[in-house]
Amino acid sequence: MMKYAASRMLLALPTILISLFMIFFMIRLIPGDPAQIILGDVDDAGALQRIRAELGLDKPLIVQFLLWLRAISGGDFGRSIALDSPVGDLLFSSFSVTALLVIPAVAIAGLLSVPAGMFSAWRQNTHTDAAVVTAATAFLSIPSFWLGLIVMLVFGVKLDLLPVVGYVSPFDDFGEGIRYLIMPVMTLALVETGVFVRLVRSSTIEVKGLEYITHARAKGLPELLVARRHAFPNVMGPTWTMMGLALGGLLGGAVVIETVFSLPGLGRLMVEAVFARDYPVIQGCMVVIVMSYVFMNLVFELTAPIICPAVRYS
Amino acid sequence: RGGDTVDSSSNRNFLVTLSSDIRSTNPGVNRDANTDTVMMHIVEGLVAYREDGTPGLLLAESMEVSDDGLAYLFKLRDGLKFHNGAPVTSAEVVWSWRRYLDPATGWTCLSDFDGTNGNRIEEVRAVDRLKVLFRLNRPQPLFLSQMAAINCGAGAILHPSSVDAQGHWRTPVATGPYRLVEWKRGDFIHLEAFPGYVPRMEPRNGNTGAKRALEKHLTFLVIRDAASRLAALDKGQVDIMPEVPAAEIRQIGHIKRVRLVSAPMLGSYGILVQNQDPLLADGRIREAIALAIDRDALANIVNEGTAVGNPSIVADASVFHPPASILGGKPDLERSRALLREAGYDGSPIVLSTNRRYPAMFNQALLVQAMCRQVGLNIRIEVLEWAAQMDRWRAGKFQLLSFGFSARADAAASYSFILGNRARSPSKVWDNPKALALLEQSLRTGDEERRHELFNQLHLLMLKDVPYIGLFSPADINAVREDVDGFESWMFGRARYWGVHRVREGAR
Amino acid sequence: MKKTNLVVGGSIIVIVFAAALIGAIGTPYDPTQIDAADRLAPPSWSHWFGCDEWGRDVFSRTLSGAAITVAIAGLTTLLATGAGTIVGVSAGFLGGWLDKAVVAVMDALLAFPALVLAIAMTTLLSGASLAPVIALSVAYVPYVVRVVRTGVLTIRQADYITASSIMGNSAAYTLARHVAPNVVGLVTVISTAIFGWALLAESALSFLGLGLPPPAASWGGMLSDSRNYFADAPWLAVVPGLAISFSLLGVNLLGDGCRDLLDPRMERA
Amino acid sequence: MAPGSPILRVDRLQVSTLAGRRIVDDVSFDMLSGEIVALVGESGSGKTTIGRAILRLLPNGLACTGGDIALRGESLTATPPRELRKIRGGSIAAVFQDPMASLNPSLKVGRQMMEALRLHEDVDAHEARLRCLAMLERVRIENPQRCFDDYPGKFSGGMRQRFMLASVLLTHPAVLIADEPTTALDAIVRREIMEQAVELTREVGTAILLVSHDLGMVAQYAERSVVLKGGRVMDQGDARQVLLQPRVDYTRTLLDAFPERALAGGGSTRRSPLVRVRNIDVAFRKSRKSILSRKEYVRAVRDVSFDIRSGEILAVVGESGSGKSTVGKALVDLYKPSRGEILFANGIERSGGGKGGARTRPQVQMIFQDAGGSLDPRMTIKQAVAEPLRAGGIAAAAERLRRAKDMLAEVGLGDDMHDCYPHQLSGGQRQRVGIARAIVGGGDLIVADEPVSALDVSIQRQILDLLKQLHSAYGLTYLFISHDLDVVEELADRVMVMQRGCLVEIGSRDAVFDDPRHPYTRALLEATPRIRRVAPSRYALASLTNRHADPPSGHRFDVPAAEPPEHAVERACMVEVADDHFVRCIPSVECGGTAGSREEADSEDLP
Ligand SMILES: Nc1ncnc2c1ncn2[C@@H]1O[C@H](COP(=O)(O)OP(=O)(O)OP(=O)(O)O)[C@@H](O)[C@H]1O
Ligand SMILES: Nc1ncnc2c1ncn2[C@@H]1O[C@H](COP(=O)(O)OP(=O)(O)OP(=O)(O)O)[C@@H](O)[C@H]1O
Ligand SMILES: [Mg+2]
Ligand SMILES: [Mg+2]
Repeated sequence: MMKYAASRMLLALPTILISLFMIFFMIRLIPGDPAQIILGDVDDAGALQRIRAELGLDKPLIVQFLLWLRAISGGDFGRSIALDSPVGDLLFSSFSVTALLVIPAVAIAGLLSVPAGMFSAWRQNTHTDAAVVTAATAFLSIPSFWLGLIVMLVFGVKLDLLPVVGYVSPFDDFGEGIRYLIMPVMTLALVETGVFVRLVRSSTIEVKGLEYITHARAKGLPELLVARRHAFPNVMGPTWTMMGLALGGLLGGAVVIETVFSLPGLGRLMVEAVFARDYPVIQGCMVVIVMSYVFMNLVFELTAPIICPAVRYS
Repeated sequence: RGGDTVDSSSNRNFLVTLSSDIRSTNPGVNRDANTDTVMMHIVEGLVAYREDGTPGLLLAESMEVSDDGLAYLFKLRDGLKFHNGAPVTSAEVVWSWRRYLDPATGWTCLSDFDGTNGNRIEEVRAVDRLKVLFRLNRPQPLFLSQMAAINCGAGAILHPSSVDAQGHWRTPVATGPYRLVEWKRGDFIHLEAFPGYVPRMEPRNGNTGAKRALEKHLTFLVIRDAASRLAALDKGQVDIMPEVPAAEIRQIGHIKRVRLVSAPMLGSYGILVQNQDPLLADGRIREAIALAIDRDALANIVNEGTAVGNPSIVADASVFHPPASILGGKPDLERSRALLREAGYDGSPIVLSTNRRYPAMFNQALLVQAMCRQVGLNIRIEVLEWAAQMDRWRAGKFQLLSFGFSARADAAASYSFILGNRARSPSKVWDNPKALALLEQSLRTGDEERRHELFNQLHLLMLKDVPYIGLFSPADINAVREDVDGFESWMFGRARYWGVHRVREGAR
Repeated sequence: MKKTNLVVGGSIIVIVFAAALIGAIGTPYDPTQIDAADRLAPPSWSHWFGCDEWGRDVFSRTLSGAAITVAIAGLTTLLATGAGTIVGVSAGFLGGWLDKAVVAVMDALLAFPALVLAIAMTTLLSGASLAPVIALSVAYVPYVVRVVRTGVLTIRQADYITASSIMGNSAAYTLARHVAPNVVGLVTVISTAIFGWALLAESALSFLGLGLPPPAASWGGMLSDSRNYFADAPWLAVVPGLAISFSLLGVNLLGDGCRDLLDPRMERA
Repeated sequence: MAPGSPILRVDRLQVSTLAGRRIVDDVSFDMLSGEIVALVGESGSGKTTIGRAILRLLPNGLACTGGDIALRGESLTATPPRELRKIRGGSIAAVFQDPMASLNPSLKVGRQMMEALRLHEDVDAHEARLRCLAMLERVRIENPQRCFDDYPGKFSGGMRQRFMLASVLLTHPAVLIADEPTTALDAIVRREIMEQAVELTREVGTAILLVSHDLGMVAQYAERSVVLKGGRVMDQGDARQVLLQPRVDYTRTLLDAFPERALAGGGSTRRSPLVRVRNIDVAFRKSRKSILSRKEYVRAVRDVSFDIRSGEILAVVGESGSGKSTVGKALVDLYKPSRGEILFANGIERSGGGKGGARTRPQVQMIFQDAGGSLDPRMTIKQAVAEPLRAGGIAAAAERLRRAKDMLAEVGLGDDMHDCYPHQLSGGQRQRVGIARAIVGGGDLIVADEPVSALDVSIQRQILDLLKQLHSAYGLTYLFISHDLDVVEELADRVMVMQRGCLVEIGSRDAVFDDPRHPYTRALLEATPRIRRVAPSRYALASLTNRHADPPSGHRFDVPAAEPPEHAVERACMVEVADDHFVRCIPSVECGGTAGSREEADSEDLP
């Protein structure tokens, strides 16, 4: 088990290195000079040189890359250019925000969609089924930023039920923090539900055609038990890994929602860093994004056999 | 709803919005506009801008200038304290200024004081416990103005404990009416009134005068997203929302119990014209563009009626703004078309580069395009990302560039944005020897009358050469909840929250 | 069930494409024509969907927006699926170090959320008019490659490939004659998916201010501009929002339809 | 309950599709407690459907439209669902065909076994467990404890079917519906399972409804059998009577469709070898658990030597996984032998040990078990058959198509079909296309890997006839791989028997079938009851003639080890026990060793 995990990590290593390499050089190809942005509308070659030197941007690229690799392998992500603070701290705070947004959202989506999906699959080709599928399709057809906008204006402004301003960390003030998270989490959850329900449904349809389900019935099990005990784990197999992927992707890719609800999350941090050409922050974000993606997949892959023992042998 | 917000909020911090997080707490070193706004509450310099943009004394009680204009002797007010309780003496002044003048510090405005642009501080010396002497390499009429410059951190006087042993920045230990309590990245900056603060006698005036922290707790909420900023204001979660983008004025109109406080600002928005470009090398085409634009209409739309057109690079608010008689800049489509015909313009596209980060720059570009279309000028808009546009600007690689200059106290500073030796810095679009000479003179003399004269000449010259098509000078617009008293907006646009406070229901 | 998906989705897509066509050919008003007089004019007979903050006709902008969005999504789909299929098929069929290399690079790309990658790419190509297309294509190629490659790997196991090699056919011939035709099904399905993603992502990019350079109308762009005028002019947000959702719905239904239609064949392969 | 009164009565049962098509039409039969009733009939005759109907578990799309099913006199068609659930798994249990699919991969074996028990009798977990373990013992599962607490995933089909049997019999059901319970299993395992099933049901007194198309098995085990055709009962009564002295034509045709030995003796005539296979090994890399673990190999074929004589049909039989297909694939150059060599008459040599493959490929073609899978779904059958000609060097496409059409005509596919796609054809027709494709190029040797095992009896017959006809017409040479002894017995000139990757016995068909020596061969033959015609419409169950077989002097029979250590030295060698009849033995006294005895084997192979 642990050995397996270790070897999988080893396998992931090149992936991570390649992606970091790509991103490192890509962002440096982007036109725009962080030093000049710091200077603003002042045109002063001397000052520019000084700042670039300070930022270590005057060294040859490959040297910069190797220095950076050595640094991060030692856990040091450097200092932000634009925000003049340790990138590590920035990453930690913003990642925690994103995590608080994404993990509950995916969890909720999962809790909603597994029963819904299995139910509609069990009722295949009935009106219930059609209704569920249509609803799901509709959900994943609504762009999250629009949904977010509407939700915000209805519940936040018009009905004045929930706060719309940015963010209060639940760690500082739990109750308040939750209230701030409700809308973004719900928006994200709805969209993801759309995706999951369809997945769960299709894999349920596959499973329920199999012989062991018929056999479970032949044993005289009531439908509910057949669904819960015999279908559920096998349906969860594919769903679980899918959720892992979704989670891994969203942890880095929730930019839009974060923008709509102005959450200081990882995506926002990175997009703004890109605009500000804040190389260390961009790189840091990329490390976190890639890591969380790889790690999430690994975690879900390793836990899959617990959820669905079948995958252990397949 | 207003009522209960006040009740619920009567005991909370005084909350104001900030459109983006501050860069650092290191005044004049790692900064942007928002950083300046916050820091102006924490730090103070020897001098500071008054309401009219001229420098006045702040920490200094008095100042003597030698007849040759080379020596400035400041006398500090007695009994001033740093936020750590230490008394303010000449020693800290000398320390602070030597720090600024040390290239290692990376002070934004170093080049104005180290001779790069001709002006240099020869030495900073403590004369006695309260007296400090500055000696200059030559008479510098703008010396005080530059000391007070907000983007330079207003020459903040800091206690040495602001930096650590290696000289790295720790935290501002300064003399302002507020002191820094907590800065939560990307979230908020929390200040509290500094009990040991000693206000000046005379009434509040610009960044100087009596600065009283009426609200004990002042919190800058970082809300990057415009929509949520407004929502916050709407729901009374913040008391003041400064720097309202023109686009949001309309919405604020809908919000109850909120009023707009605005004033014309220094700074100028316009189009930079690259006359090195083969097509635009032809003065007639440049002028044709200028003539095609109806500045007042444009200013009106872009600013939702809060600003008027201004063909000069010098803001209306500035004392040096050209008189109406020579201001010019009226649209004349006929003449514009005629010029184009003369120049034999064949409708080949002219690229106008702009960005989305600053809506005003973006919108003015859209309108310029639309207006030029009427005279048959084919303008293509190219939207760059701000960082990319800055590159283009510095390299002078553009045909037309939609641009806005931040507030500068002195007209000379405004002109030096565009006027200069192109060989040395390609960002300069105006390299006319005559103009350069005029600018140089304006920097040499301190005589108001003479300077007015020089700037008017410069303006006329600019209208002729059209290196820059001034469009308008923006207004500083602030949304203030009605239960807030004492807020005033001004030409520098950097909101000031001292002397501001919430009136409790009872008091109404 | 199957048929309805195909029909409904298909007709929606047809409508959208028709709109795009009209938008490309000619709209009632010039979608970029600024008119101070009509600023934020509510829907009326002269302006069906009203006007935006510049007095531009929203109906016309929606149409030309359709043209742009469809064009970008379409080009992206072509580019991504084209490149992805070539890479995926050759990697999956030839195997060996080539396959390893491809997989490594694709995994690396896959580790970034598509949108993040697209953002980085668009800024990289800042200003270029095709920036979104290229950016999105780069972002989606890995997905195509992954699907096609696994498809090819399963096809390779099939007896008819064995048979082909027993006949003494060259690898190239087998690839062209037996493998390629049988991934077509897969490619169609994934390409509908990508069209949908691209459509959404394009709007998202514009929403973040990274879309096509204005004044060109784009749904995402219209949506993000509309936010300041929600109270005054809700239609500015509603119209493009509905447009996006509507087209996405179409794409998704169509995708389901295709999948249902092609599934048996895919299972056999 | 009065003896003789049926425990289950199916009375004029009718099942139809929603469209109204009758799947089961007026089927009636009784089952007495403890007896085995067989439903026989070709595929599609409605056997499974009847079984499902009794459980009231018809697939949606089918409905019971008439008749009645009564358990101990009480009608099941009327009972409400919850009552029905009590009966299912309680009084009526079921075992389905595919053991791989009928156990839930995500639930522990024990859990699944206890499920029914605890549902129908109130026993606590502990007792249930004990009873399960006891039952597992009964079906001869060594180490029941471990199996009980393990997931089904890694058990073989035989094991799983044992689990199924054990778990359904736990509740002492009155009726057990066994739908093709052993079809997916190897002969020997099949035998064991059936024996156990019968034995157990005798004790428990359960009646078995045995659904099967294996008439031999039915004849051996069933008391009574019901012959179905298109959902109608053709004949029913005492199993042996019905099957061995058939009264109705349909049964006769069914029986005649069965393969049987051509009385004209097999290929005893010596012909020159077309291919010589010499001590080949084929090894496969095991998929590694993790990149940290070292590479491991399975030797799928171990030190196998034999000849294929031109014009003969050499059959390969053996249990599943014994390496039959691997040998075949090695011959068509899909797998490279890791050791040994394959020599072709025309001098081409393929040898292991990395010496690379053939430069010019001899005409070896292949016929696959899954004809559908072996045809490109996007090619018309005409194109498919034309394809080998292209590689065969016929440039003109028109010419190729013409030849293809001729060939298709020859295998009995008319012009109207030539432009069909594979999925439009029936299984039999697809196999015809496969055959056409294999021989159109004019191959010398054709490797046929289970060409008929996927087909229904009557179709099987047609294909076999076709193969025979083409064999004589074109003088082809077949390597005929099959685990179906009936088919082999009919077709083969010579037979080679494989076990665990080794060749254990090879000889002429008659020798191997009538005088098998190697224990494994004998077990195999004993395990497969075969129906033989003794006189027109008179049949008998074939059984092994001479009871004992002694190893050749100075040797003992060698049974290959299951998991031989890599590169183990093979001490065993093929010893000629009769004319042209070799068996795998180990010299008990150290004789000349492998080399010597192989020499003698070789010497008389050479012309
Ligand atoms: N769900 C269904 N819908 C419609 N027709 C069906 C369905 N299931 C089976 N049939 C038809 O019922 C007939 C009998 O099927 P059944 O499986 O009972 O035959 P069988 O004797 O079990 O065949 P085999 O020996 O291949 O198992 C077949 O013609 C089949 O086409
Ligand atoms: N491509 C392969 N990779 C790895 N192992 C293989 C491969 N092909 C066959 N084997 C192994 O070689 C052994 C023999 O397989 P083979 O298919 O030749 O047996 P078989 O006699 O054809 O069985 P069946 O009667 O089920 O077809 C089996 O243990 C199988 O697991
Ligand atoms: Mg059946
Ligand atoms: Mg095989």
